[in-house]
Amino acid sequence: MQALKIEGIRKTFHQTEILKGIDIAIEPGEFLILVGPSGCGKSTLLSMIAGLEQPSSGRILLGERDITALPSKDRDIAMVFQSYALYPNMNVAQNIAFGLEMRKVPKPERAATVARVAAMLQIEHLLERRPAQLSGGQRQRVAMGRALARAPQLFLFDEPLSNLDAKLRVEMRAEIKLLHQRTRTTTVYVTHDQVEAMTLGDRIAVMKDGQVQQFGTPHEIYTRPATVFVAEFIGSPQINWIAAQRQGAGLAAHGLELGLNGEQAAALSAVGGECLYGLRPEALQLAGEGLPGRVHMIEPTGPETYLCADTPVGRLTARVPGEVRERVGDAVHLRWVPEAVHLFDAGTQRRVA
Amino acid sequence: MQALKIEGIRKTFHQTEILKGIDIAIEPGEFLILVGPSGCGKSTLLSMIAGLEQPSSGRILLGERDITALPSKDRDIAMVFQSYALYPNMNVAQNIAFGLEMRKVPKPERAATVARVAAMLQIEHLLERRPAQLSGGQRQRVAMGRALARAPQLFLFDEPLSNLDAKLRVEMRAEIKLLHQRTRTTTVYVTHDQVEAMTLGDRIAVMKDGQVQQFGTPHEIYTRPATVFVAEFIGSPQINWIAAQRQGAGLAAHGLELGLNGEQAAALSAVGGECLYGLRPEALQLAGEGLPGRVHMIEPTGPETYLCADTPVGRLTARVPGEVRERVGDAVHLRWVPEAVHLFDAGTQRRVA
Amino acid sequence: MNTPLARTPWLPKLVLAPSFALGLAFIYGLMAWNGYLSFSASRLLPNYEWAGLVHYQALWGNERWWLALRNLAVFGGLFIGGAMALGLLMAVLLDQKVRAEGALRTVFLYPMALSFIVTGTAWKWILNPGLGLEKLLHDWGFESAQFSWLIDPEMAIYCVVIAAIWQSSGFVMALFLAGLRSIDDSILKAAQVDGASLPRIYWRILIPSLRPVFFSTLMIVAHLAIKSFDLVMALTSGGPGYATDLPATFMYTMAFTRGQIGLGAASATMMLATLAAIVVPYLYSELRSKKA
Amino acid sequence: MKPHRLILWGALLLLALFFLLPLYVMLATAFKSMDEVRMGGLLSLPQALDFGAWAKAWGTACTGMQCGGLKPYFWNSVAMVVPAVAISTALGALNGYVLTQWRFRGSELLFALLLFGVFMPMQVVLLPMSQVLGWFGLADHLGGLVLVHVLAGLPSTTLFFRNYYLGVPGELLKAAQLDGAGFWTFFWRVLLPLSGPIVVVTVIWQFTAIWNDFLYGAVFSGFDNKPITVGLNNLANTSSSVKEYNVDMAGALIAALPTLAVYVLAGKYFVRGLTAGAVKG
Amino acid sequence: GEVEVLHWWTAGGEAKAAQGLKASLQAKGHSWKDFAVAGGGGDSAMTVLKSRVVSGNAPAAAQIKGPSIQEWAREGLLANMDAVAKAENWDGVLPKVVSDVMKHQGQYVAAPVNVHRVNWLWANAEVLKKAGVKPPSSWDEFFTAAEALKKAGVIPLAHGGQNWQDFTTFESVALGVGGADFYKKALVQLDAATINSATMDKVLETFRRVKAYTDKNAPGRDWNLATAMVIKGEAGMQLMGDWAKGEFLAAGKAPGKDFVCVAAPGTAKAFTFNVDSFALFKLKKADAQAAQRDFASAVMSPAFQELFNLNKGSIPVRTDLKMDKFDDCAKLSNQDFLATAKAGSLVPSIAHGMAVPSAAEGAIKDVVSQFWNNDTMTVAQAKQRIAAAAKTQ
Ligand SMILES: Nc1ncnc2c1ncn2[C@@H]1O[C@H](COP(=O)(O)OP(=O)(O)OP(=O)(O)O)[C@@H](O)[C@H]1O
Ligand SMILES: Nc1ncnc2c1ncn2[C@@H]1O[C@H](COP(=O)(O)OP(=O)(O)OP(=O)(O)O)[C@@H](O)[C@H]1O
Ligand SMILES: [Mg+2]
Ligand SMILES: [Mg+2]
Repeated sequence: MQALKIEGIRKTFHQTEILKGIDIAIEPGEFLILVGPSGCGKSTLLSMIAGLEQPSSGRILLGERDITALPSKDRDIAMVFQSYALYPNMNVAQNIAFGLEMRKVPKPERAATVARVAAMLQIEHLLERRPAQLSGGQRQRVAMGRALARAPQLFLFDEPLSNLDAKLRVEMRAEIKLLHQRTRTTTVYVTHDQVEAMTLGDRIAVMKDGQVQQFGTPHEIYTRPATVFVAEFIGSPQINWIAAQRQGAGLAAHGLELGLNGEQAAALSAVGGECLYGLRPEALQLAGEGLPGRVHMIEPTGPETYLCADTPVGRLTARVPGEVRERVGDAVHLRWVPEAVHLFDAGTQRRVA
Repeated sequence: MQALKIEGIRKTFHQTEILKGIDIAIEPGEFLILVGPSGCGKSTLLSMIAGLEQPSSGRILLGERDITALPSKDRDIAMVFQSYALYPNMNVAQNIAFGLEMRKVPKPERAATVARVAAMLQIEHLLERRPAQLSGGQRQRVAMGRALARAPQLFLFDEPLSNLDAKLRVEMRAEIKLLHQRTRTTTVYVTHDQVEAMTLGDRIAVMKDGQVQQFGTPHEIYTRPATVFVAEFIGSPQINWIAAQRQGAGLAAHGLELGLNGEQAAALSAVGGECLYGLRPEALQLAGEGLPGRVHMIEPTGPETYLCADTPVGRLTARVPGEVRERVGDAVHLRWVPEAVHLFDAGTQRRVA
Repeated sequence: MNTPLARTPWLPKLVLAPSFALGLAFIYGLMAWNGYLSFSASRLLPNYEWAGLVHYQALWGNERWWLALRNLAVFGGLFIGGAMALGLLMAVLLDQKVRAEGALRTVFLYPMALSFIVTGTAWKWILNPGLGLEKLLHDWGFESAQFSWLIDPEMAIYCVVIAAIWQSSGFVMALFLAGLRSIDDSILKAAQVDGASLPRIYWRILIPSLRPVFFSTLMIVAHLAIKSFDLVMALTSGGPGYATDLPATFMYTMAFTRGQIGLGAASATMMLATLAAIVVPYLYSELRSKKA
Repeated sequence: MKPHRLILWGALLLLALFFLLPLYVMLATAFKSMDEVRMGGLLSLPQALDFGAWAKAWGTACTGMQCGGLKPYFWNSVAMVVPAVAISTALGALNGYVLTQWRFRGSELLFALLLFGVFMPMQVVLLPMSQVLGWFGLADHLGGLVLVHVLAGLPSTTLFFRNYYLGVPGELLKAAQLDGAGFWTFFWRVLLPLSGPIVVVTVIWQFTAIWNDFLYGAVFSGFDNKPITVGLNNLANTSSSVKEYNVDMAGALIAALPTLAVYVLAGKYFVRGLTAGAVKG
Repeated sequence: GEVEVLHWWTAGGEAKAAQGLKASLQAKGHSWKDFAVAGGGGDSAMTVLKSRVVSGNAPAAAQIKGPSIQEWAREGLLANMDAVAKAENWDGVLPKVVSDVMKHQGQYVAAPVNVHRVNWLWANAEVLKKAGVKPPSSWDEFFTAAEALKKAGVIPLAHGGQNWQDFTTFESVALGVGGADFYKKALVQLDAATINSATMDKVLETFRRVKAYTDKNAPGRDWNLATAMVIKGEAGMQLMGDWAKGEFLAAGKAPGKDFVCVAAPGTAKAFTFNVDSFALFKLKKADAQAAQRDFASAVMSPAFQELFNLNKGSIPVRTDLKMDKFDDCAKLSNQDFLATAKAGSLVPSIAHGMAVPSAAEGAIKDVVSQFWNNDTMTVAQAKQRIAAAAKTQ
């Protein structure tokens, strides 16, 4: 049985098709992450699950029930809105308790829940304030609190941590993870942050222009991106691309042969035209020999350093731990193992191996 | 000669002291980063440099000139506002060109500049749109464009990349860096993002509650944080703390002796009470022996994995490259070298060694 | 507060100066002038001879003045309450995505466009039992129907209230509708997800969120109530008898029809003083909260 | 249709009826002949559309010793209302600009003082204002009347613009200053182009207030610039001879046409303008 | 020169009548500036006049009547017209009661235009015939007739419940019940003893009885709508000034045949007058002063008096004019005017501001209206309050 099943959902706003047939199904207790560039339809999809927009076609099932046409107040769903959507006329405590009140939870129980949630989100001292008196990060935590106060069948989070500073974000992420591990409530979570996506999700759906590009576990998404877009979208600094041509049984770029393993070489035969040879920055190592290059830019970030080098096959960025001795202008050599290579058909943009 | 010198700046809003005496001086062409938690006064300080707010006391010098009382339109400063502050009635091209027009730059030259800046920021296709028709990230780029169109004596950036998605953020960061390397315009830049702070800045000022906690190069800030606050604020995941007591010439926590090098041991003598023994996650390695622990949580982020283990001295997070074989509940050993340790006086919160 | 530096710090003040100087002179100069007249011996025409408190004494003992004040309380209360309630109701109804919203909005709003010189007669006819509604009901066979407030000294003031509400509630509707529309859509969605039904969403969330709009509207409606003059003149001329006299009509009648400018000025001063007592604290709190 | 939609529509239509009734009475009467008015019921439909009353009210009815109908008054009103609305709106915009973007010590107090002025009953003003206008030689002069309307409208226009400009982020002025714009440049190039909605609201408000005003119009206008309300009053308010209700009503509707047109045509922008922040307060 | 004239003659007939005046002045080379403000029986015009005077911009002539002329003159604002008056022998052609009103300290400061008789009773001839009654000539007869009309199913007395209409009825009752002397003492001289006399009780009681024969929808009704009720036969009679005649004529009714005009019950030997007049303001410019004098003389000229009053329904104020062109009602009116002027029963109408200073007049009207509208007020209370109101300064 699936906890949430989205079947062929389409949505058209004023003649523009925003969602072009979305199919996603997750198991009870799973944590689904939606990622994708701004405007790809993530919030729209969440709205439809919550019953705030009607799909133009398609069905949504929650457990066994078809909820496509059910009014949102009868779906047992809690949601954190991207724009917070706090009730401006209520203070923080009332905001958090409102959903419980609507569901006729008795007063003492409501108070206890508010206290628990506030402690978890570190907003106990703000309970009496109105939303207008809060900073952006504080508002976002209240919006979270409003959802977390309930014990719904499904949680929907729309970028719930985007306005917090790094330190707080890490703490909140851990809280969400713990909460999910404890309650095992099925969750759909939208984020821009790769670390959130990778660390929180059981499954990730990468969306682009109203379509799901890839749907899989974080590990699959990172290690076997299905399309050029997914490979580029996940990973920072971005994956390096080398435009490569077939040369005999292998591949070459600017006359240099590019290493492949057996599986990759075998898969190559199916490709007609050019290939994209992708190397994640962490796959590149500085070495005594290998692809020669000249350091173009060095960016130390503290725990690691991004090193950008001009090579015969183009500019490549490497991500190396700690600090580096090299200086801008120095000659370096880059090395990688064929297993770390992501190979794509430049025509179809799909993964070859 | 200093390019920008801030001397004893204080600012009081309605009886609350927001800035409590800031002293910063940077050389011509330097890139200064301001970081600090939300509400610590970063934007207020920028406003004062720009002449948009009057300091309650103190002086600001730009080159040789005392500009404390100079109206902002005579200061030759360009600024990117945290809230964008785009002119809603003008389209993107007009927004970018407005500052040039005010300075009586001839029309063809303005058009050329707009084209150049738009290309750099990837917003050529948006030039005819009004701000209201742009997404958050696009607006932020226009705000950047407005500053970059000019060639001022000083650039001020207030979190200019915060609303971009990861991919775009990396690209923009590189553009800013290249621009700065080319023009060498003195710049003050506020950010929440550690990678930005570390990669862009020549110097970083870490602020807290209206005071500068530490002012130094990124390398100094990261490797020799002056206070507990700085050590915690920079670095993600956050630094691990072990509360330690003096034991003989060394330190111990929960009866376990903690390793120190000679310098640290020597410095210890100055400390009266407890110490905080700080270990950054990347300083911890999984090893066959060392501090024993049990895996509590594993967070793979793709290029690396955060491993959280319960040990006799508390819960410690390690940052290890690639993926790990260990599973939650497994026994592990953690090892580190004393050189990687940051030692703080728990009483004064200041660095010991 | 926002105090940017300017090369010409005097320029903003200079720009403000002429209209404020004129405006304040106009308002307070004339108030002072009026205050002085209330202590003078003015009768048919202004006369600057000092007469002390006689006009206030006369006012104090004038039954018609007390009736006018009582009427203002009744009229003001009902009119302000009624216009706000009806305006809010219409705004909520129109907010339900009705198809003909534009047309209905215009229908509700148009009375604001008409002066009472124009509509007074129509209302007089409609409310007159022998001509208007009552007659219509009789003609339709409801012989026992009675609607004769206009001619009943006890009830005539309520007719004034009805006409006043008719005139102003459309404007109130526009203000509230605008307020409702400017509330972030996602708040409504959040409430739906929280399980609230539509009436509850309005009652618990949307209407309470209109607080600032309530204040602006109150300000506008209150000043309409206090200045209501055309309305009474056109509808009842203060009658039957002087049953529907309001302070504004009282003042006008005394000062201009009866040649008792001093008494009229005294009534105006009393009115302004009462108003100041109500409005000044409100303005104070309003403007203070803006700063924060 | 679902039952609650039915209730909704029922309520809306009832309300619409209540609001339209006086207009119906006026229209029906204006299209009747005088005989029909005398004999027929007030609420009955006219038997035939009789435009006679309209023609008379516009062109030939006597309003004093001239019997030229309302036509000349109509144009007098136009000549008065245009400058009065323009000036009071412009001043309101400037005041609102300074009061929100260039606050100085005491500016809030000044504003509160001015705001109290909206409560001043207009009757109080008549005599002193006449005297003042007399001193300046503006009595019974179009300029004097315009001045009075501008002064009387100043508190409300300032209030409208101030509340609207409160919603303009302060950073905008800062950004413009950094870009090198001064006091006037910011107003012309940035603020004014943003003010469309509030200008609509203010203009409508002022236009109806000034167009419909009778008292000031009667007292401060001169021989050849009396506004239409005075003409209408002379037409409709004679108490000592035969009344022609159909002409009165037609005249009333003619007098109301411009304001009605403004509401019908610009009503949409009115609510939109209010939505855009005029009432956020 | 130019004459600016402030008036409230805005209705068709009046305006046409006044055109003659304008033409005759233009013939003398003057220009006419028309300042008309209608409404409230001249209230609005008075407001405008005050403002104009305060602004130092008084018109040459303004329609002011009754004691108000004295009030304005006392402010020293009116011009002396004795030169014209002497030359044209105004004293000779005007009844003294009228000319006294036009004078301040023995000098003419205003010129009268016309005389309205206020104490008229209008009746629908056919309705009376059906009910089998004659137009009443006393209040007793009135009540008998009213009773008969009531039985016949018509409203006996058409009334408009407005302040001044209430008072029109009241003064007709007072004149009819108390007689001219009582009227003058109580309501013109405001003599406290007379106000408190038993006659006043009778007047008030009668007044209250009259109300019983009006319909309950009267409050707020304009007088002409009341007249229309008589015309349509919904009501039998109306107490109203002679301007009501215009309504009958406009509806195509013939005097004497379709409707009758008689003096209000018991007042055949008396005449409450309402004289319209122009007060003449002091002017600075000599040519304007000349024009003003020509204006005054034109107002009093026989030609204008005749033309104007034919149109207006009133009668000329001059006693030396032929009445050939006038209708029967007007002839009767003129006859009574001349007779009562001699007999001393020509009295000013209070309802129309001819008798009492405006402050006291207003206060008394307030009480009378209250008494009319509020049935719980006793006669004694009313009397006492009228006495108090009469003291208003
Ligand atoms: N009510 C609407 N009317 C018209 N277009 C809409 C509406 N709501 C959303 N859209 C459009 O649909 C597209 C998807 O919007 P959506 O909010 O789902 O994006 P998103 O993926 O959540 O983006 P972000 O990451 O910026 O939040 C956008 O291009 C947006 O402009
Ligand atoms: N105009 C003002 N009036 C009163 N307090 C203000 C004003 N502007 C800023 N503050 C206060 O000053 C403090 C510093 O604000 P500032 O905007 O400089 O913070 P910041 O460091 O830029 O924070 P963030 O990272 O959230 O942008 C905050 O506590 C803020 O509430
Ligand atoms: Mg979204
Ligand atoms: Mg800031």
